[in-house]
Amino acid sequence: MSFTIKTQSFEGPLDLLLDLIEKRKLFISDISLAKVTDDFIMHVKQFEHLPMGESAHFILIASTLLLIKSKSLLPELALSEEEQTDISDLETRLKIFKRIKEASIGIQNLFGKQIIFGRSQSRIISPVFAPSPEFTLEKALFLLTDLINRFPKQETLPKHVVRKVISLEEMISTLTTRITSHLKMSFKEFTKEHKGNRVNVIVSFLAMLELMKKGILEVSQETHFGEIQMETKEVGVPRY
Amino acid sequence: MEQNPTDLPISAKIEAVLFCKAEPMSKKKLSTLLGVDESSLQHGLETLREALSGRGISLVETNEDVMLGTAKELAGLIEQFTKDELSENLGKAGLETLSIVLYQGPISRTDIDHIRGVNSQFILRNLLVRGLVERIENPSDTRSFLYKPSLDLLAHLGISKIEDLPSFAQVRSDIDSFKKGIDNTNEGKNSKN
Amino acid sequence: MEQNPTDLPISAKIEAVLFCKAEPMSKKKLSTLLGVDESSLQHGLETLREALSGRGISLVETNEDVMLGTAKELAGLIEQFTKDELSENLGKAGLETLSIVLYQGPISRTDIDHIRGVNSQFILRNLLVRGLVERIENPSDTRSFLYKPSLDLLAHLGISKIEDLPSFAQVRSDIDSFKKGIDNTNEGKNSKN
Repeated sequence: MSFTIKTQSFEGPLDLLLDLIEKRKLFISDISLAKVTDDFIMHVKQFEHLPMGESAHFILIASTLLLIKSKSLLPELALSEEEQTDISDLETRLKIFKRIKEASIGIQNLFGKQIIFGRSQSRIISPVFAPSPEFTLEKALFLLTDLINRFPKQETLPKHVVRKVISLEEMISTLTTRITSHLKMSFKEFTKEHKGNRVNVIVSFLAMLELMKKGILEVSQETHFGEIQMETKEVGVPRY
Repeated sequence: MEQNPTDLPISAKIEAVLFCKAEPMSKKKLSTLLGVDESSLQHGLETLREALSGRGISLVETNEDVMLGTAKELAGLIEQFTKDELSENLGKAGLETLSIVLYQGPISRTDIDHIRGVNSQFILRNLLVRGLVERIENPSDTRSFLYKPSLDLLAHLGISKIEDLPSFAQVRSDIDSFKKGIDNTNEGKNSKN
Repeated sequence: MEQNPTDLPISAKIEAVLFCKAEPMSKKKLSTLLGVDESSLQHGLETLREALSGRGISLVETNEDVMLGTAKELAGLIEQFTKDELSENLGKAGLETLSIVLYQGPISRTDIDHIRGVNSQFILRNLLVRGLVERIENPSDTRSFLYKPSLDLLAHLGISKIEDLPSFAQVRSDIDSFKKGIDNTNEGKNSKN
């Protein structure tokens, strides 16, 4: 796995995701998204040092990818309507983003190449004093106060993004419950060493999914739940 | 002047006023000044556009505004004595955002953020300051804005109206069908394989 | 472009240069710029004069100089247009820009643009024409200007010194701290993108 790509070269999670898909010469679909989920999360791991504002957008996409991956590994997993919407919404957004990126090549080729120049402003101006009755001192102060209040603030993260990111662990734990209900496996054991680190929780979860996929095959043969944990320990947690 | 039997056609009047104004002018203002309705004005603009073909000056137009500029073929000549204030490199984020505004504008910041997957607040502000993008009040929500390409941006791309952008109609219809969940592009056909 | 077989004729080049220049130009300079001799230039000027007949702009020529102007038949229209421009309301953008110049002047256009978050080029021009602001050479950059309120405006507002403006100190410090912020962080970061 390559870690040489600098974080700065991606303008956002969709940019990264699209790049991963295109590198594998895949088309945008739930199948290709499931395939690049691990890669995506490996990249997101590098952004852990970024402020909440910037990493939140990546985590949000990671959570949707997690759903897609879970569904692809465990087709019997039933997704809620909201989860389905998140998945198809991500595909749509990626397709639109891709189309825009393609179009932007054409824009880049035109930009500044054959400029239509306007008329220069003549340097000589003979002003005619023409005040506007609307302009008063009160108006000036009002407009400036309004302007000052509207000055952009640093990193304003929309509330819904914060809410979704914060509920990421909840989502994973619900997913775990749903998947392991018949396997009696505790996800907590899997993740306790990564407490408080969202990306590592995702990584652990993915690892568990992989193991479970293998585990399920065993289950179907022996239907002895206890042995699964033994089996997974032998296989070991994949090292990311 | 109005009584003059040898009165010049409306296209000539438009040309004279735009020449004098030397900057973008709203079509609304122009039609008020000339005392004609919107469709006569648009007709006059078309006549002027034809009259200017092959000439040294050309017409640049958005839905709302119009201005006169030099012919794009002569950019090299004009550059010899005029400085170009806008050509500073756009960067990846700027180019992406500009393309969204060009192909999808007028568009809200929320929608731009949604397409890019990141916060576009500062990059949009940068484009506004450079005069490449303009904002207008959002008719469906007066507390927010919609962003659209400026006349200067079109002029800078050497196109005289937005429809002249490469694959303009195609890109728009592709994006519309993505939004509707219909995928008629190769993307859709191949992904099913 | 110079190698382009569909290159525009010399008359079109003259038209573009004079349009863009917006001031009289000596024929000598023009022929040097276009890389043609005097007689070709004169021939191009004749062609242009014919092409402009019946249009809104026309060629004005002395022995040495040449420039573009509006058609003389449209003098009445242009006069009306100029009058309208002066009596027009300033609009929110104009009022906002004027307020900034009032409280922050002398101030550069770049600073005004950054404070407003949009481009102010055309608005400043309008304020200059209306005698509401004046421009002075920027002592730290002779290629640019600083803008300040005109004496006429101050007298009109009944202000004898800038410090008498309502909440002057507060507004200035609020804006200055924002300016400092963009210089250090956001704008700098984004302009690299």
